Amino acid sequence: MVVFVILAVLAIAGAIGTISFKSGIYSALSLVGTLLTLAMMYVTLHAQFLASVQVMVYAGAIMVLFLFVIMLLNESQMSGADPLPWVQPVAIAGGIVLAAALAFTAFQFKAPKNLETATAALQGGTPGAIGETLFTKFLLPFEAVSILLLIAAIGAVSLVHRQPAHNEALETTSEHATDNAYSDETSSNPAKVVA
Amino acid sequence: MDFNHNLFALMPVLPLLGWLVLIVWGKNMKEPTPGILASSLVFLSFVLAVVGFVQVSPMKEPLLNTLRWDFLPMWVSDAKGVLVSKPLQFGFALDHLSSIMTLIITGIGFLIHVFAIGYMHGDKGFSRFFAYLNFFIAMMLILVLADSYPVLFIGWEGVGVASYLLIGFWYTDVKNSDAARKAFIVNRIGDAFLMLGMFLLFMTFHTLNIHEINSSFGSVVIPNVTTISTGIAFGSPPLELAALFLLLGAAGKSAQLPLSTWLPDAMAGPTPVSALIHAATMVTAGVYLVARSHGIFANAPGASSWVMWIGALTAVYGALSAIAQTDIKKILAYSTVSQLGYMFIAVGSGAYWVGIFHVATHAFFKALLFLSSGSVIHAVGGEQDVRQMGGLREKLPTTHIVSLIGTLAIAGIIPLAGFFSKDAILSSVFTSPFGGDFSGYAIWAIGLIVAFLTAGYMWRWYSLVFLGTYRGHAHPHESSSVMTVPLWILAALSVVGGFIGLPHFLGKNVNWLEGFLEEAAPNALGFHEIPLWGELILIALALAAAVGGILFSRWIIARDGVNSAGWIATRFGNASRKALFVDQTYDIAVSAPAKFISEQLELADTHGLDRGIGALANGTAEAGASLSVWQSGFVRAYAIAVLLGTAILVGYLALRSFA
Amino acid sequence: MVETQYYIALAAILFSIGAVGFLTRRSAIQMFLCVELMLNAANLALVAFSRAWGDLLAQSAVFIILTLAAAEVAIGLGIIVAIFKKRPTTNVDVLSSLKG
Amino acid sequence: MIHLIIFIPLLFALIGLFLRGQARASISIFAALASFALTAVVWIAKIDTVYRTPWIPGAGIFYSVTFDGPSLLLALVATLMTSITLIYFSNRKDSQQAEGMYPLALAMLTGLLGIFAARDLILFYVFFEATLVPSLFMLGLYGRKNRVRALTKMALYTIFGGLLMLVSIIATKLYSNSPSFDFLELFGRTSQLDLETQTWLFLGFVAAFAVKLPLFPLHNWLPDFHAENHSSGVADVMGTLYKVGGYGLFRFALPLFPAAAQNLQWVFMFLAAFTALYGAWIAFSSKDFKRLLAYAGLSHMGLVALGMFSLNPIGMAGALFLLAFQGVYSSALFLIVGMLEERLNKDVQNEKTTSQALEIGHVRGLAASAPAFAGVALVLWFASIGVPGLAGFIGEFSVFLGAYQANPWATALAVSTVIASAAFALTAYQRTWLEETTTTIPELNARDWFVLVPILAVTVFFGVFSGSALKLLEPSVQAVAGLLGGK
Repeated sequence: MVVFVILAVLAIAGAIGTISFKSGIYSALSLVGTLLTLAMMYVTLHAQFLASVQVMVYAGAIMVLFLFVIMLLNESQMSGADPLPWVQPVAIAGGIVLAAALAFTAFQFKAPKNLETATAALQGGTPGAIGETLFTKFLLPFEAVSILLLIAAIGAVSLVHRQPAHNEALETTSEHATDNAYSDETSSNPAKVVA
Repeated sequence: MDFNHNLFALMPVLPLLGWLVLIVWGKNMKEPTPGILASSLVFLSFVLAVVGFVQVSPMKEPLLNTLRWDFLPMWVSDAKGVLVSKPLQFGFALDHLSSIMTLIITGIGFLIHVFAIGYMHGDKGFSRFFAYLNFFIAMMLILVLADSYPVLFIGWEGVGVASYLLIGFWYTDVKNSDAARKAFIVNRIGDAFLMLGMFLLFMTFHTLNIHEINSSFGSVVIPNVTTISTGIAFGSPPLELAALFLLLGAAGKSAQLPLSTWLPDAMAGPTPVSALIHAATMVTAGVYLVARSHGIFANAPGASSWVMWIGALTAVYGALSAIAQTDIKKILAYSTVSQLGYMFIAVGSGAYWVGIFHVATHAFFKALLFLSSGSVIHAVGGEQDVRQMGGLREKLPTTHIVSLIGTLAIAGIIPLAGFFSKDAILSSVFTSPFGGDFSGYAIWAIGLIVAFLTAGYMWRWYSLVFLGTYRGHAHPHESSSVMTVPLWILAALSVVGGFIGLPHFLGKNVNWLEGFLEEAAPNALGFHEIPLWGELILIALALAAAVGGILFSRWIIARDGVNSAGWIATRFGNASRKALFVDQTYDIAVSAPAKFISEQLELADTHGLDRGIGALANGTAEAGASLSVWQSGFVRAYAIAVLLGTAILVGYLALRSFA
Repeated sequence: MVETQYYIALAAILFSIGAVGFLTRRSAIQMFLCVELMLNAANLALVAFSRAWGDLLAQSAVFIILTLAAAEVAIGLGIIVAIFKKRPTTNVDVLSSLKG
Repeated sequence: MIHLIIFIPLLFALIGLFLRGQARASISIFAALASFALTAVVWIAKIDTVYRTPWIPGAGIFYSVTFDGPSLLLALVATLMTSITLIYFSNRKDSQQAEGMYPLALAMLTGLLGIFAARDLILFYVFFEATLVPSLFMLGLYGRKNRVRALTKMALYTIFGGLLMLVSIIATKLYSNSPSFDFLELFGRTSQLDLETQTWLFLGFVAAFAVKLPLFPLHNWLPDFHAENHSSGVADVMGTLYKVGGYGLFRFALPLFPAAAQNLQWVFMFLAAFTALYGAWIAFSSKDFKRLLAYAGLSHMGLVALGMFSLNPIGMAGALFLLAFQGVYSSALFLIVGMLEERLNKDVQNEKTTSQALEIGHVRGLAASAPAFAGVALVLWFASIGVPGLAGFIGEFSVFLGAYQANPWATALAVSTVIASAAFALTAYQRTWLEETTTTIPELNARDWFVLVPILAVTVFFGVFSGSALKLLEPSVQAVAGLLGGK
């Protein structure tokens, strides 16, 4: 029970840090901290393989990507006044109400079985057990996810792909051309359009 | 299709063919050929009419044509209340009454066609005129030969259309077109009432076939005894109302009092038109309708007395307005209105044969008078004002003689047709079952006064046109033979015409017409007998009225001189010329407000309702706009909404489970 | 053994912190971080329930979610970079051309 | 066979889109004539098989179509008039600028034929709304100055009415828990419903049909629709054919809810009679010809509604007859106004700017220079005011005869329209054709005669030999009247 409390406090501290730090890097790093605490929690919840995956994939890969992008853009601090000043207090109030309500309903939850017998079936969340369920019950989602990753990769590439120099001109003109061509079409004589 | 049944049905087809031919190829026909073609076709119809007359006179039952087809949808519930479809057949029927009418129509029609060839000489629309005349004859024949009310209605409105076309023949003049339009609309008012009458008849008798309705009354009707198989008692309310509707319809067509303003304006048409349509045939359609539905009127005492009273009032109104007219044709027009009043008195009194008798004789002498005034107008180069005429006795000898015969005939002088028919009318109203205790004699008295007035204004018409010295500045010449021959024939008919309906005191069955119409238009029951000396007195009084009228008129003209400045200028003279201001009152009371309401409705509809709908539309538009402010474009604003939404929802769920 | 309710309560708290963070921060990337935080809170709850029901299904579901999160981050950052090319700012409020 | 008739026009409309000029004109005319010929074959061969296949089986919606009596008559008139109008339109000089009219008119023809053939309520609703779209396009693309206002007004009225009908269609199916929307299945069940629900469902249907008829309060879109339309009159003709409210009442609303119909009979009869009189009375003082003809049409539709709500077999047969043949002569009057405008060489280029259609009294005494034209116009005007011997009379007389049995007072009010219509028709005719000549116009040429002769032939033939058309209407009117227990 003590372990849980420590981890819980650490996680909440990390979360608050993510949202309160002004600069992007510090908030990203505090998020990494939170993720690691969660990984440890997974271990206490008999999900060792998941904990390791969390550490490797999430904390490792994704957060690195985040830091990389933050560095790349190194956007300056938020300048200018906040156009929606009233958002801050309302958000906090909303968050508190939401947390309280959710926590409250959480405590209504009656455990279907006592924990000991339940955890026995988990075999400690070892990769073997996870792998077995993944490749039997979750076969279709597993395959679908692989395709999803492929699409994500292509998407990311096409989004930020910078055209080579020479068709810079083409791109701008063509874009311009299509715009006003469409505009003349409609305004002059709708009849022509239908006929 | 056997021949002798359908021959008579050919009568309307011939003139219709003539109309079609003249309309399509009339343009490239030289001057007289359209006239000759039209007249010959009408003559052929006349021959058919004579053949039909010979064929049908021995028969008791009407002769039905066999070539029929479905015309109107009609459902009747049979005994068990099951709706069975029995569409109304388009078919004709010839019986004694309609054969007489066909003779009059085609006979007089033919004479007027011949006269018109001369009269319309040199007119640009020569072929168009004869096309319309033929169309009119065809429609009038359909009206007379119809065997059911809707088919009669085809002829009824058809002649309305023909009179619209002919009155407005010289359409380039606004006055003529307006007169034509007015005639058609007033006729349409009458037609509307006639339609209502037909619907009520269908509601009570479940059939619109004329002979079925008439026969359903049974020939012998004893007053206030239910004898009608359809359970319609003598004088029961639906019957009275239907008869009233028919009366109003007839009044519309025969220019009786409530709807009489269109006939004088109809004089805007060429004179042969006035002679044929507005004297001899069309205007008598109303009388024919009442005579044809004798079953209904014989069993509707209230309505019949209404018919008599309307006839009497119109007769007086017509006579009074005819006295001071200055236009040669207007005098005759008001005289026609008055004579039609006489005919309504006759058919109202229940003696339907007398009505038809007067229709026949009136057709002769009124057509004669109109045609002679036509030849006078033709002679003096289109001048129609009586005050510019006079002294035409020497210059137009034949027209003068025939006009004299016509004037004496209409006045009712002893040997001529007018005397016999007018006397028959007066005696029939005197002894009419519908006369009640007082109105019969009152109407008789009015009739006598009108006889006096008729003689008066006709003599004024005759003397202003033919006696004294010629006041006009044209050089009148006698009309060509093509115009005078019909005049002579009509004059002969006016003289001989009276002998088909001799009065009773000369012998029991000497009156041919009454016997002939015994089945087709039987008299209503309950005419009281008057002794022989009573009849003689009535005849003497009638004759005295006629002669008195002529003498009085001669005395007035001698006193005030031919252009009779004297009493014409008085208030009475002015009122008479303006036809007792009936026309003006109608304009003020009916057409002006109707036009005003129509304009207001139009404004209200185009703008009023529009703005209302417009307001509704803008209302919704504004509501939409006010909502769009919320779309501020700030992502975070949307996120807040999502957050608050979930917070509230989860909070509610938590509380619910708790409470 | 710690009861499942506590884990769920913790997940709820983390989730609402993430939500608040998403709303207060004005930089696109930081908002994205908060989204990741909320996602992980959900994962935590899933794993807690997996233990409660003794069923590995939930854990494998979390496994799938992880890969999903990875894809999402890739695309999300791609978009942020693409927008950055157009207008050199990641301030969300400035990017409000889609107005009502 | 029936689908050929319904969908040929649409098919050729699409083909026509790819063609230009004379090719498109001839293709469109061929399509209209083809569907007319096929309909005539169906009439002669008396094919009245009901063709029924599931369309959306889940929701119980079937594609069931058939051409029985009244729908066949209306379909014949619709196809005939469309082909005549397209032939007329190809003769006009300005048909190059408004070439879109051909496909739009054909699309509308398909919609109309669909309306007449549909037996399934949802299919009927689909065609009912689908026909609106091309008519809005015609108004929007080729209308006059403030055509957009007229367009939105018409669209709002029709769609609002249509939605109410859709609600009651669905409610009918639910309440009567019949397996499908097919009329024959609903037909037996709905009459058992209690009066209260029947009335609400009935009102839903009547709302849509009252807009389409139109009846008094919902008629406001009609004058603007006709006044703002293209001067050639093609859109007006299609608009006149699209007045299917009366048919809808007869086919769906009355037989499905007999008790409600009888209960509300006197309300709608007075409303219909008032509409007839109101239309005729306003027509008397309308300023321009298109608006005058719109109000005349409104008056005719008032009479059709009177006939339908009389629930009397004669009245209903008369209403259907009037509905069918007013499509012939009223549209012909629109064409004549179109010819007049073309002859008075209203320059078509600034079509969009001329706010006014041809004013009455603007030109006078045209008969002097074009007597034949004046004659044809007079015959059509007489047909429109119901002079016997022409097709208008049969319909009007039977409507009045039937309605009088049901409600004499409403009919008396309606009969006065006979007088009002004579007044406005002759005044308008006189103002333009008679009186002293102000302008001369060229006489009708061979092409105009080619368009007008069939119309005149139909008007005169069915005015006298109306038996064949009545035979068509008899069976279904007998069935519906039997159900309604018409007096």
